Amino acid sequence: MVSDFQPTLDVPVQALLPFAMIYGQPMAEMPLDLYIPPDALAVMLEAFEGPLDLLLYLIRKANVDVLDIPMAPLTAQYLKYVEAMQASNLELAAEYLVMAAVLIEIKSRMLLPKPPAAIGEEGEDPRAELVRRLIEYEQMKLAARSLDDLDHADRDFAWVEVWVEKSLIQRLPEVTLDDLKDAWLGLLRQASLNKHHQIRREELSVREHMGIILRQLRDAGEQGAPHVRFESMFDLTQGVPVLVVHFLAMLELARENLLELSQAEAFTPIYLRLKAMSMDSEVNFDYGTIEG
Amino acid sequence: MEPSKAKRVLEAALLAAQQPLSLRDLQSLFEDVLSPDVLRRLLEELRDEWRDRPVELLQLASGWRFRTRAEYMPYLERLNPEKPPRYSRAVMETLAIIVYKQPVTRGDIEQIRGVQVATQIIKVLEERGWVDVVGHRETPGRPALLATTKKFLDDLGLRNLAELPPLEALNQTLELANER
Amino acid sequence: MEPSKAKRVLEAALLAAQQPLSLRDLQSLFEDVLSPDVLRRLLEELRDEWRDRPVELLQLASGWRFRTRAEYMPYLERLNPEKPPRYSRAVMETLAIIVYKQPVTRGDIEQIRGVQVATQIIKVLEERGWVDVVGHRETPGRPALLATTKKFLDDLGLRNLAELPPLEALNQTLELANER
Repeated sequence: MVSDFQPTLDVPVQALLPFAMIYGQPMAEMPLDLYIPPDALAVMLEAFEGPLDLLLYLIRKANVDVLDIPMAPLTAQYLKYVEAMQASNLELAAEYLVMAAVLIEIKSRMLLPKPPAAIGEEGEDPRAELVRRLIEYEQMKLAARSLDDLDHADRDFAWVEVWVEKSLIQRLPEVTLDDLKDAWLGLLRQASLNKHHQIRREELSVREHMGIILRQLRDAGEQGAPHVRFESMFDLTQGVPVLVVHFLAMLELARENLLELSQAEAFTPIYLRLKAMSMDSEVNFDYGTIEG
Repeated sequence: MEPSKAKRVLEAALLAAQQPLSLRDLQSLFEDVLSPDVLRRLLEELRDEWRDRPVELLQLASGWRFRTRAEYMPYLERLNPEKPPRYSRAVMETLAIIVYKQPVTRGDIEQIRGVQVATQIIKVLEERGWVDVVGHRETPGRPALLATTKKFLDDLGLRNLAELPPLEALNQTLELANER
Repeated sequence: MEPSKAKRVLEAALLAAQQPLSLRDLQSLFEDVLSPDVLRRLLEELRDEWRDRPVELLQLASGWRFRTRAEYMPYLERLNPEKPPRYSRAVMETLAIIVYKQPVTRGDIEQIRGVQVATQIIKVLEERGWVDVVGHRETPGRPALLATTKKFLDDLGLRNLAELPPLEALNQTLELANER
C-alpha cells in the first residue's frame, strides 16, 4: 500500500498546458523544492479552484492511482504549499486549511491498527470519502471542459435574425356595424341632435342613391361629357323600388341645388349635369348641338 | 480569399446582423482588404441569388440588410398576433355622420358633432377608400360633399346602406335608456 | 397551400425568428392546418437545402432555428471587436455540476467543488438564462434548487440533456493508464 510519492517527469494528465505564467515564463509545473516567490504563489493560488483541485494536481503529477493514494507524502507536499502560502501572507481560503486537517486525520487513521472487521466485511478505507470526492470533482472538472468545447451561442455561432419590417403590412382598424351604431348613439348622447336627425331606412336609401348619382355625374364630367341623358341614369334591371329611390334621390339633389336638369324643348331628351360644373364650363352651351 | 468563400462570409454576416451593415462594416469582416468594387459585385451577386427566395437583400441608406418579403408578412404576423388597431372616437363619429347623413360637407359634420373636424380625420377615411368627394355644395366656399363608397359597403359586408342598423330603432333604444 | 410554398413560408419565419420556433409556433403560420408529419418533412427538407450553406437549420430543445456555422465566427467576430468573454473555470465547473447533478442547491455545488461558490457565479448563469430556480429543498433554510433551462440547451445546440457529452468513467481510465 505504501509507495513513494516521488514526483516524476511524466506529463500530468490534466496539465498539458502551462497552468500559470510566472514573470512571462510558462510554468508547466509547480516548483517544489525551489524558493517560490510570493507573486508566483499568488498566481498559483489563482490557478487552482480549491483544495480538491490542488490535490488532484499533485496526484496526477505524481502519476499515482487515485484509488491508492500514498497519504504520507501527499499530505506532506500539500502542507508545504499551504505553509508557503501562509508564510507569504496570502489570503488563503479557509477550505485549504480544512483540507489540511482532513489529510492529517486520514494519515493518522491509516497508521492505527485496523479495527477487527465484521465477518464478510472489509473495514472501510479511511481514504474512501476523500477518493470519492476527488473522483467526483475531477469528473465535473472534465465535464466543464467538454461543455466548454461545445459550440456556444454568441461565442461560436450567431443566431440568424433577419429583419421583419412590421410596417410592410398595414394593419387597418376593423369596423363593425355595432361600432357604427355605437358611434351614432354616442353622438345622440351628446344631445345636440334633434328629431330631424332621426333617419329612416327609406331616407338612408335615398341618401345612398344621392351619392351614386353624384358619382355618375362626376365620372361623366371627368370623361369630358358632363351632360348625361336622364334615361341613362337608370339601371332598369334593378327593379321598380330601386328606380323609384333613384328618382327620389335625383329630385332631392335638384332640390338641394346640387344638380341641374335641363330640356331644350318639350319631348326632347332631358339632361343632367352637376351644378358645380356650370361654374367652369361655357355659359352659352347650346343643348341642341348635343342632340343627334 | 476566394470570392466564392468571401460571398459566403458576407451572407453569414448579413443574415445574422441586427442592423444594416455598411460597406465599411463588411470590409472589416476580412483580414485581407477586399476592394470596394469586388465587395459591391459580391453583394450584387448575393442579391441576385436571393431574388426568388422569401427573404431579400436590400441596399438601404445605412447599408445592406436582409429583410423578409412583404408577401410573407401575413403569415409571419400570425406568429405574434397583435390586436388590430381601432379608430378614435372622432373618426368613428365622423364616419357615422357621413354614413347616415350623406352627402355631407365638413361643415355639416362639425355642426352635428359640435366640434371642429380635423382634416386628418377625413383623410384617414378617404385613404381607407371608405369615403370620397361626390360633388360640391353651391354655397360660398363650395364645400366638398362627402359620401361613402362601394368599398365601404364591401368591407362591412353590406349590399346597400339600407342594410345598416335602422336609426329609428336606435333612437328609441336611447330614449328608453334615458327614461330609466 | 402547396408544400413548396409552405416551405418558403417556414423558411421566412425561421430566418426572421428571434427565438427557436416550436412545431406549434410553425403550425400557427398557416390558416389551414398542416399535419405534423408534413411539417416535419418540410423542415427536414429545408435543413437539407441549407446543408452546404454558411447558415444551418437546427432542431433545438425549444424548437427550430437558423444559426451561422462555427467556421464563420472568426469573421463575424471582427464586426464586434468586443468578444464575448469566455466563462471562467469556476463558472464552467458550477455549470457542469448544475447540468449533470440537477436539481442541486448551492450547498451541493460547494460540496462537490470543495470551495465556496460566489453569488456572482450563479448570477452570471441566471442572467444568461441558462439556469433557474426550480424549487426549494425542504431542509433548514429551504435552499433553492437550481436546474438548467431550455435556453441553455438551445444555446449549446442541443435538443435535450441526453445529447450532452457523457460523463467520463474515471476509475477505469485511471486503472488502464496505470497498467501501461
